[in-house]
Amino acid sequence: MDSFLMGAALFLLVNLGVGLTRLYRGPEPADRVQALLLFTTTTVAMLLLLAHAEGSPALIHVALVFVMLAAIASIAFVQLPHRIPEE
Amino acid sequence: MTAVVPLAATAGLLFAIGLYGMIGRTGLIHRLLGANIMASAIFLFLVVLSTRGIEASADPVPQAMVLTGIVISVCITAFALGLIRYLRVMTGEDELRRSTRDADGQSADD
Amino acid sequence: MSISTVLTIALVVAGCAFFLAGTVGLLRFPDTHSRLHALTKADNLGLGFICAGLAVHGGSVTGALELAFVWALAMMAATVSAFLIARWADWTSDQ
Amino acid sequence: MTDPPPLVMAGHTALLLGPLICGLLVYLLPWPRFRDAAPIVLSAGLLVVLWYLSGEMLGTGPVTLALGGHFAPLGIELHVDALALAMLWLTGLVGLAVNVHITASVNLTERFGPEGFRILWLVLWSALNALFVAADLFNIYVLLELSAITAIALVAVSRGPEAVAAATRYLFFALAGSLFFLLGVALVYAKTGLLALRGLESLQWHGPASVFALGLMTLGLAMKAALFPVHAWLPRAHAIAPSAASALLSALVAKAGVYLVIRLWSGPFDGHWPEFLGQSMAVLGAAGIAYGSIQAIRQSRLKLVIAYSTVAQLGYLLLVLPLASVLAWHGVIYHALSHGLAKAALFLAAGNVIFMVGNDRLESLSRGDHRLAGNAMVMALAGVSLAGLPPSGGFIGKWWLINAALESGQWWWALVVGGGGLLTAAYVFRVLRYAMAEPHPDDGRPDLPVKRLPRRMFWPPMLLALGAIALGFAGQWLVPILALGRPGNIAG
Amino acid sequence: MIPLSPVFDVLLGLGLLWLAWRVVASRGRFTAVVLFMVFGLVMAIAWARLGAPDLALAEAAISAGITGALLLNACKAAYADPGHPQPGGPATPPPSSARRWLVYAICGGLGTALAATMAWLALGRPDVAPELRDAVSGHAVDNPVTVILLDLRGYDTLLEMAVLLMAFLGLRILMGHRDLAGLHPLPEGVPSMADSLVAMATPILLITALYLFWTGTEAPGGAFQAGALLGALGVMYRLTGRIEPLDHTPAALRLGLILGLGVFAGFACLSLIWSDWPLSYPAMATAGVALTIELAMMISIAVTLTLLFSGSAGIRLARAPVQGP
Repeated sequence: MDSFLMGAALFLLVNLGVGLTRLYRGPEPADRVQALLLFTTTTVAMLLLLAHAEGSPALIHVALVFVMLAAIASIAFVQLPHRIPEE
Repeated sequence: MTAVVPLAATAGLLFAIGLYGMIGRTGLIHRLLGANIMASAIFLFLVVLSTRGIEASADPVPQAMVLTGIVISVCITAFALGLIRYLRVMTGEDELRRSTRDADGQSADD
Repeated sequence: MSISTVLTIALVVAGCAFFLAGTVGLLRFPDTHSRLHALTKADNLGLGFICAGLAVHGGSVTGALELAFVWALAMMAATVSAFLIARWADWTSDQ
Repeated sequence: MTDPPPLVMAGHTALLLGPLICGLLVYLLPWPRFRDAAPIVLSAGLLVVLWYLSGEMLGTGPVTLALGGHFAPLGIELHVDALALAMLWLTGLVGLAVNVHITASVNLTERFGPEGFRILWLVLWSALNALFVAADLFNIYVLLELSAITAIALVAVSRGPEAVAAATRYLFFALAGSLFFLLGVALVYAKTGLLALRGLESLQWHGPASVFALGLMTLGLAMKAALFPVHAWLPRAHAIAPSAASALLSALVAKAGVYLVIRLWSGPFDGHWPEFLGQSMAVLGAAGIAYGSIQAIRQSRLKLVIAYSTVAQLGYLLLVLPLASVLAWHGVIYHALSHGLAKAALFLAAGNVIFMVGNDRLESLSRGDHRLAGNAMVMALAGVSLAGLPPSGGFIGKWWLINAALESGQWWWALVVGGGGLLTAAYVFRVLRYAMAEPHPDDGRPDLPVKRLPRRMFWPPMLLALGAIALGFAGQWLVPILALGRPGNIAG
Repeated sequence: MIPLSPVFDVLLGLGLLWLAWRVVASRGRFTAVVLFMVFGLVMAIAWARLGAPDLALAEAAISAGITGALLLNACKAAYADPGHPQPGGPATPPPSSARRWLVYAICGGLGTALAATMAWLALGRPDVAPELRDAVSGHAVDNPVTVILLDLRGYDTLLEMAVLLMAFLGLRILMGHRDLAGLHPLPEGVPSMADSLVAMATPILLITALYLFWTGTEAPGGAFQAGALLGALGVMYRLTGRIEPLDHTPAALRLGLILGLGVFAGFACLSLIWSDWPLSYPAMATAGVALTIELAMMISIAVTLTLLFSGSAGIRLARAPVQGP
């Protein structure tokens, strides 16, 4: 069972890696931040899986902290000016 | 634990990548991010050192060192971002000039 | 193989499938808005299924509550974030 | 291990935490009078404490202390020997002078300047005291970061884009330096599982890993200390900082980096490095002496001359690595002490020039105004010690270094010391020539009135310069103290 | 069948390397910052894999809550601040190709050497000293990391609190530059939705922080994680305009800023009364004293991080939260 959960976490990691190309390619800043949000959720899911696979309940708190602070990135992001010169 | 060798090697390469960001780029934000990556690389190595297999408990000293290091690096980052921002407002530049002329400013006790 | 194991596997696999769908959407959809659409639904459903699967796996009520809490918070954060980003992106495309 | 008497422990606690707590009080209670008086009272008290501790150490020899009662490998140890004691004295003396000087010199119209300056400096003082007695690698890393961030903030007390640019440049060097140092520490920990210097000294772990770690740590410390190839930040930062801060940075902060290099090379890493590495470190030091001195001769502003002089003078300290004899050890301690006093005096005097004349261009020194004369005297006295002319502390230090070089048959280092002295004399006398020159009769500049110098700004550098000279007479008397706790590779 | 965890670790390492490379090589500032935030996420997974939940917690709170917001704010400042260009020619010319190759050579050589050395050293890492194991396991505080931070290496922690305070005072010195008064990042038009999210998140964050603080003595967590989480709450408040910047530091804030350092330093001096050494805990009340120090540190960390983000001399609660469109 643990190795199944580990496998699921591995799948999510690969998933994240594939998604990174969007983050890198953009083109809009909004796309990059969206990708960041997707990665936050993925990371949370991976942490939950690892918490059960490795029997380390503290990792659930880590996931909780990420979830609670996920909004900070988007709130800070939407305060950027709408024209970002370099992108 | 199996994570030891790949992650230790990763730490070494990460440090070099961060160093590239720090000395190979001119934009100050990029250089600062490079420094942060260098710090993360060292932290990663220290945590790899702290692992001790499944049955034995980890060595707490490197973990405490990393916790201290994380807080210090966030402090330095905040201070550096402040300096970078003031530098930009005052000179309109995001990088340090590589000029060799004498600093012509006045010190504060004039 | 007990029924809870089967259920866990099914739920976690479903969750992973949703994450995969989210990533495919992120990569393949043509513009920012449709990507946003795809994302917020897919990844939060995925997280929900994984939480459910792990709750079954853990088998304790407090553990399940904790997972439900994580999921609920994630939903809230995702809703607000999607709204904010969509509005921001709208502004950009209007200009 | 016998515990030291409680009073010794209390004295060291006062040295480590006294300035810091004083800084916190100043921050909490920012009344101008308290703000001015508290650091002066504190520094006087700490000098008394140092006097007591020196007396005790003469009886007991070097002391090892454990914070929280946890000796290595559990906790953090402190180690106080003659070199550390000399640096503590230097910090105390320069600190007292600076504390008096800033009551008149740091710009009072700034909103946060006077207060912020004091807090930063007091915490920096704590960090320096702790660095000089530190005997734990990770502790040294944290202290390096603390001293760097306060030092950079002190540079940023000056206003204007040049000051912010200098502070930013300093920050990036310091950041890279501390990361390299921390990387070295991590490698040491990976190899030995130890952080305490005492534990490392007694462990046999020679090998490529230890040389690699030593190299990384030395590179990091060199960046902090602005040793020759990685010195680019120092002149600008030290020239633009408020002069009181420049005095601290040049006399103490930069020196702390070299101090740690010597500590590591001669303490826990003694015998790990092949002979040629020691020689090449000294070659870098010699290159620094040549480069710094030549740059100092070429500058047109007083503070830049003094700042480049720091790059040069720090190079001498590295000569102890290849020489490694009792005489060289004493010479290096002596040089560090007298350079610290003289350099602090010079920077404070430069601050006085800026205060009186409004800028620090060398031509401004030749005003022929009697108010500048006293200050020129300070610069002359400090310059004599810096150039190593008898009778001064600088002379004794260089004399011992030359003798040590000749004794060990490495005559080329004697040439370096002598040549460096000549170059130093060249830039010192160049400055003095401006100071002594009659103003050119048809010099078109409108002479602004020279401001009168308050006594609180005149006497601190004067006494520091006199101290640097007086060291020249105290050589024989100080030798028994200098002999306490030499590292293992310095044969007795 | 190949065991899964080595595959996971290798992929994790490759992911970290790729991310780091993209961060330093990306052209745009904003892209680099977002990539760096993802780097923080993946780093937290690495901590989780390496059995360091204390660090994963700290990394989560600091990278998602503080550093990310700080960096995005820096981007904003870079785009928004007009800047007064100085005369004096163009900025740095692009580096020559010789210099570029030199940089590549240095980084490549150092990277290879370090990777080999580190892998070799990590395989042969020494055992934990038995006296350390005894000291940690026999301690009144159960969480080993907390034991190290507060007792065995308490001096480092004290100095780290000083670094925090000095970072703020350094910024404060910069703010003292009169000619630039009023250079604060002001939130503009915060939508009410974000505000209500923050309103809902407040009690949850507070409870989680207090929980982490409380369990810190026996389980992963402690003053740093709790303080960073509260600091992140402060960042949220600042971002949504619930906290306003001030141009001076009120006395209460000053007290909050120095509380952790002051209590720790005061304790170090006081401990000379009951022991020969500074910073040693009284035998009877170790846990209680440790908890008091941690509480003071948590408050200071939270206040300092909020102020560091705010980039202003002081803060106060806004009378009426900003209600945007």
